[in-house]
Amino acid sequence: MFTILYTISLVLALIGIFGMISQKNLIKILISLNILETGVNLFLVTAGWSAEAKVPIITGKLGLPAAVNFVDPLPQALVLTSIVIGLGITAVALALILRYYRKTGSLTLEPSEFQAGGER
Amino acid sequence: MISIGAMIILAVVLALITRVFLMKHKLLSWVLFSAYTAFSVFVLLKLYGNWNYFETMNLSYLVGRINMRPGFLNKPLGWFFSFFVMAMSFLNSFFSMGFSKSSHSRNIVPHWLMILAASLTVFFTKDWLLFIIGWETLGWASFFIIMGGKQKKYKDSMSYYFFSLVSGMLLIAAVWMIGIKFRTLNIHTTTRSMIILAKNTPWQAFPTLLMLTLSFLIKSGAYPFHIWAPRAHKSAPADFSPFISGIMIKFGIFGLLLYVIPIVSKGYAGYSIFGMPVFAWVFSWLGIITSAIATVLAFSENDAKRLMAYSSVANAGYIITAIFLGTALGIKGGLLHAFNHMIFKAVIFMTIAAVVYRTGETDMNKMGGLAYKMPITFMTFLLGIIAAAGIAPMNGFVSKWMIYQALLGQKHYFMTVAMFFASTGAFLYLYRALHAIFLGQIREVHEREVKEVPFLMQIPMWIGMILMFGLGVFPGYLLRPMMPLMKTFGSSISESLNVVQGSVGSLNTLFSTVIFILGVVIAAAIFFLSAKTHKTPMMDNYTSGEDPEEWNVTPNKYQFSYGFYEPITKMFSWALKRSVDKAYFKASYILKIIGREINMIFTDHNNWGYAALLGLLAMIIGGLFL
Amino acid sequence: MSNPRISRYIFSLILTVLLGYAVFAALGTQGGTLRFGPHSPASRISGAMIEKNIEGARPNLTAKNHTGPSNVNFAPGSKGLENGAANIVSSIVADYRSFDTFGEVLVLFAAVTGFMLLLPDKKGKNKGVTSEAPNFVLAKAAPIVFAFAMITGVYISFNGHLTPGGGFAGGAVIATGILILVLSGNEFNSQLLSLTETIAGLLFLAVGAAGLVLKGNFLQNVIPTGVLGYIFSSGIVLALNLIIGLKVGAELGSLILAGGKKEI
Amino acid sequence: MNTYLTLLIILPVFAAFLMYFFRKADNWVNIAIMSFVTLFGTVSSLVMLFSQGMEVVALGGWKPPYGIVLVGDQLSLIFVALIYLIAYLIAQFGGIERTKTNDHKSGALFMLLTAAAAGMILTGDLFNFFVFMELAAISSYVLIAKGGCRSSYTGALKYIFTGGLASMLMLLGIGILYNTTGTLNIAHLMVRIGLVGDSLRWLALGLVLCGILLKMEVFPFNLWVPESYKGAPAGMKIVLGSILSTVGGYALIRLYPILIQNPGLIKMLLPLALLSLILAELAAYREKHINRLLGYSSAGQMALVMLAILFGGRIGIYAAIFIVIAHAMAKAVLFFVGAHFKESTGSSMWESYRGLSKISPIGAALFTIAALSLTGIPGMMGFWGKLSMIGAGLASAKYFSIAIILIITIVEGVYFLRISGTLYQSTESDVKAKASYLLIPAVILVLIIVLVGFWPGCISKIINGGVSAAERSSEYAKLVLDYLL
Repeated sequence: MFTILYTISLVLALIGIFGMISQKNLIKILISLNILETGVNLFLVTAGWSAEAKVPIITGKLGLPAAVNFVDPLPQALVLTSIVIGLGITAVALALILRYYRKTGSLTLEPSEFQAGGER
Repeated sequence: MISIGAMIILAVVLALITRVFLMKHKLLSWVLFSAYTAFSVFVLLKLYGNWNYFETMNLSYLVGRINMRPGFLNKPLGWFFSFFVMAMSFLNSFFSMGFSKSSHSRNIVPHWLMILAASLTVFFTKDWLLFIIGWETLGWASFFIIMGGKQKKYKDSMSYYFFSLVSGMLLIAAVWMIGIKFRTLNIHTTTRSMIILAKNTPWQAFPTLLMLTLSFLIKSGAYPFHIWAPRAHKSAPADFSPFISGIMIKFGIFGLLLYVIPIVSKGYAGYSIFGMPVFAWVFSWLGIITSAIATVLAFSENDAKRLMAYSSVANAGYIITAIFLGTALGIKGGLLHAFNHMIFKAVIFMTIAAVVYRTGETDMNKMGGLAYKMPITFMTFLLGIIAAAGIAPMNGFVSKWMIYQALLGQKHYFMTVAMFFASTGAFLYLYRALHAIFLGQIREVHEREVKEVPFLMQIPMWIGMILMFGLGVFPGYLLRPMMPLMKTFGSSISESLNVVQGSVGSLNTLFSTVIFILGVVIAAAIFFLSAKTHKTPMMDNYTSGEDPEEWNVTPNKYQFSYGFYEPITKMFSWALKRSVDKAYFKASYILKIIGREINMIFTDHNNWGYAALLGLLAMIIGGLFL
Repeated sequence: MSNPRISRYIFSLILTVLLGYAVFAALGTQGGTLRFGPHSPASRISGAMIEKNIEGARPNLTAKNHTGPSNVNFAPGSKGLENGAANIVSSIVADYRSFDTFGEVLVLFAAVTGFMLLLPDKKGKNKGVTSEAPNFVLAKAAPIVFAFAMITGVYISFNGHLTPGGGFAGGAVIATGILILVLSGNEFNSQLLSLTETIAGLLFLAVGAAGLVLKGNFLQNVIPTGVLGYIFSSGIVLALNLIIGLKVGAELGSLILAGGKKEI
Repeated sequence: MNTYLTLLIILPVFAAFLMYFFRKADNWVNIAIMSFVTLFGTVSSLVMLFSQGMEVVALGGWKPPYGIVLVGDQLSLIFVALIYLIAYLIAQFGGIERTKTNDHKSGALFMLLTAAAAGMILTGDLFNFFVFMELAAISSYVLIAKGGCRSSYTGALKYIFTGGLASMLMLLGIGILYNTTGTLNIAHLMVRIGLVGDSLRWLALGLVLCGILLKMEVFPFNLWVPESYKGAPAGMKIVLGSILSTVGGYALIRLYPILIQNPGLIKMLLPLALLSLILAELAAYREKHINRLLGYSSAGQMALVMLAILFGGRIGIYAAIFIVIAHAMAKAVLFFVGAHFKESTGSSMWESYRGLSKISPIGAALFTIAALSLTGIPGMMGFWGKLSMIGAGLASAKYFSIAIILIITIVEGVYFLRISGTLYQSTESDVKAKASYLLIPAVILVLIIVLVGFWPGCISKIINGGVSAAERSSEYAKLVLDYLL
């Protein structure tokens, strides 16, 4: 089960990486970045997961839980942070892409005509 | 007691003052410069004989684990070099005072003072760290003087700076090899350790010695690195060229004598050839090759300053050969020649500067006949080239004679022959320079405008003439004070005023001078008794009946010495064709192409992902599987 | 291969596969499972966090496994815990690693500020993104939904330390309400949102500074932790969750408003 | 002291929030706030640096392995003081564009950037480092794009995608490290890193290094460098060159005790750093645009830092710290003076700066001194860094690398002095010096550079303290983890 979960998350991340380097369209690159991010987040959450363990909330039904009885809550907290960071990056990137599109009328990064040090 | 550190700091402070406050007052800054150099000469004269005087600066440098207090030590070798630096700068300052015209760069004095501070540091330092500091300061300070704010001179000054950087980097690497091996950076103690190391395990000493030698040879303009010399001399302000040629080229010689020669001559136990370590033998030959190639290059040179620069390179070659022989006589000859060359080459460049001052030209094909207009300059130049060619009564003769003696004493016949060739060549091209500039027909423009330089500028020329002749007749006046210096190289002969000891025989300079003067008297008698000369118009001679108009030659363009050594140039064209210059240009061109290709990596905006992923893969896969 | 696009794909594929191979090879397998399979939190620092016994726990720094002493009764109803939040993730987010959350809030703040800075600075109205005017029912119903969304969001923030949820989830729900409002053509005061955002940020700092002033460490708990399982139980966690909810709601709302501006 | 260490991060954040209330006020209010905060940071970090050894702050009152700690030892305080000094100069002397609208927002972002840089340096927690890295990254994306020309957007987009890729890989690495060691605290990690198997450690550290090398502008991760440097507004160029790369260098020095346990990784990083050095400096050799040239030069210098760290040993770390400091100062000077030249001539191509020494003699002199310092010429600060570095390389018998470094130094010297030479050529022009206030910060920095150049003893003691803090990992770990007991 763990192998499957890890594999899935890593494959998701690899798909994201493949998209990021194979695509030229800026929006597609951004989407690929988000896929990569999801994969990495999944990987982190998987790191604390255990089939037998419970949700890390102390409720009345649990009685006296030992630490082993919970899934690891720390990666979940990390993923919460990382999701917000991903949101921030996506927002800024979208605004940037919009700006770039307004300026050049293009959605791919191409060098302008006077390039290679010749441009002012 | 005036300390060496205080003198260095004084020079730096004066440099700052002249750079910041006295930019508009050129004469005042030259007077300050002159006063400083005079003061330094005075201090140095007081220091003479006070060997092993040392001082430590109240600063501590911590480089890695090596904690050091920089300090200065008065040794004969450093004393002599710094004395000559200061004395020549002092002489030069009079010249520059007269020379400073309105177009003259204002940057010279502060940077020159920096150079003086750096050279004092280099000559007196106790440890390698200060040596490096001084060494690299020389580079950029001279860069700014040579460029002098002129756009067209910038490439030449850059080539000088490039070689200076190469030399500095080699020096740093070598010094660290020494520092790591011996856990100290003291020059004098590491010399002793290095001698022992070279005796026992020569291969361990080899890389360090090689790097140091190359570093110093670059500064001396030895063969594969000689290309900066003509360019720097050509571009430098005319009154700075004497300093470059006289002094700056000698810094490398100083470095060799300070560290390399004692080790190589005293105990280098590598393979030996003809009774010499291969290391020294190779570099002796390099000296010969340098002088031969510089001589050949000088034949086809039309620019007076470039020609003299090649001459300086050739002389550096003699000195390198002589000191790498490692015998006491060789080192003595090399040192004497170094000092003599300082004098006569500085004087020659001053005369060229005087010509530049009046005519604004350095192209020899556009000059001629200036002897009538500038007699003092002509006299000085004549004596200078006699000295440079190594002819009897002048000082160059004695030192060259000693070098030949040293070569023959070691039975290096091939080297002697090769050196004779270079020396003869020197006579040829120097004579041509004399003729092209001062003899022959004077150009109309010059006829009208040119006159002798002002007296202020003549002072150093007169002194130079006296020195050249005086030291030629009585070399003992220089050799006697040099006795403590020679003692450090293992020679304890007491010198007399006019008799020089060689390996094969001895030379009485007074006697040879008398013979020479007799010869001159006889020649003059023949000259005055024979048929009178008569003046011919310019187009009447040399053309052998051909119509000069056919070749597009007009009186203004025509010059006797044009294409003078065409046959010799043709003879050596195979050597000139494979010139090192071209290799350097090619390398710089290739560097530019590579730079552009690399720029393309950065300007293609779609490969960042590939690059990042490849980098990651390189790290991970390399780490995993290697 | 002549088509640059296809060769780009193939090259990318090769690189990705290589990377995947390297990653999987490095992870390695042990009898069918990846080498670092299920770990109990006990061997990690989170074990001590679950036991809420940080001050007493002393990790054996070199041993591979360590277990903190579990001598504290942390069933619901226990008092005097160092951190009284029932939701351990919440207590980590808002207490043990609250400085991370601080940074995270700042990241969001920076992103929103940057977003507003980068968007073309035209004076558009917050009139929704559709060109058609919204119909009557949508326009009038949206504020009601907005009110419910607000209530839900605040509730989620409020109960972050007891049930799944917390400031970020609550803030997102609040922002959804704002999105609905904007989509239905209603106006919303963006200045108010900016003000809320700033004030929430300052409040966060104030809570942290209170810890700094009163207890000597930034973001240290200054509020009594109460009884596990009760609403006012977890000290700083509740306060921070509320502030984060407010801030995230305002920030995402500003993002929506700014992005939804009709651009001329 | 505890309070001051926290305030180094908190105060800029407070200023960032505060700026909202002054959005309608005159610009000088914002500038006053920013300069006050950054000046306070400079002074207090310097005071802390000179007064005591090590300070650990447990945020939230949680003990080190569990909560997040701020570690103020000699090493981190040097770097905090450095970045605060440069941030102060940027804030005070108009590095941030003053004319544009939305100024309070870019001011706030700049403050966040400063806080993030200080946080990255001070934090003792790997994930917290990541969070602050992202904060710095997002602020810098926006501030780069604020330059408003095509290359600003191109540069920012390349940066954002490379940065996004690298940071996600770094997060993956942090996940793996947490998974195997069960901790995120760097000090604790140093103790427990041995628990990770060899190949997994390589993978995890390689992934973590991605993010750090991106900040350090090392080759495969630095393709965004030229465009970003070219397009960014004046102040942001200095932030990129002097603050962000400095922080990257710091992170590598801090992680050195962990890295040194992987000979394979070091073996792979050395060629990478060499390649980065060669490519960056050769690209700069050809470059005509001054800002892109300085960007390439930054990449080259940071590659030098990386090499010095990889050479290892006490002297290697010493050299790395020295080069980072010298580079940050000299690069800030170059960018300030470059902005002054740009304002005066209206052009960014260095060939059009011919004869500027007549118009702005101080500017030309400052440029030359900073350039010589970067090359490593004696009398300037950079010399001691380069000298120590060559010593470190020869001591660890990396002769090939040393040869490359020496050759590349020559290239560097040539292209820098080429620009200086251009400045000192005489020419006729009717250009007038504008925006001369930009020279004030440059003068301050150059005075430090020259002072240290002639008397390195004045800071070598502090740097040696930093070296000890960086090198003795066990002591660091012990101090951090036992601090509150």
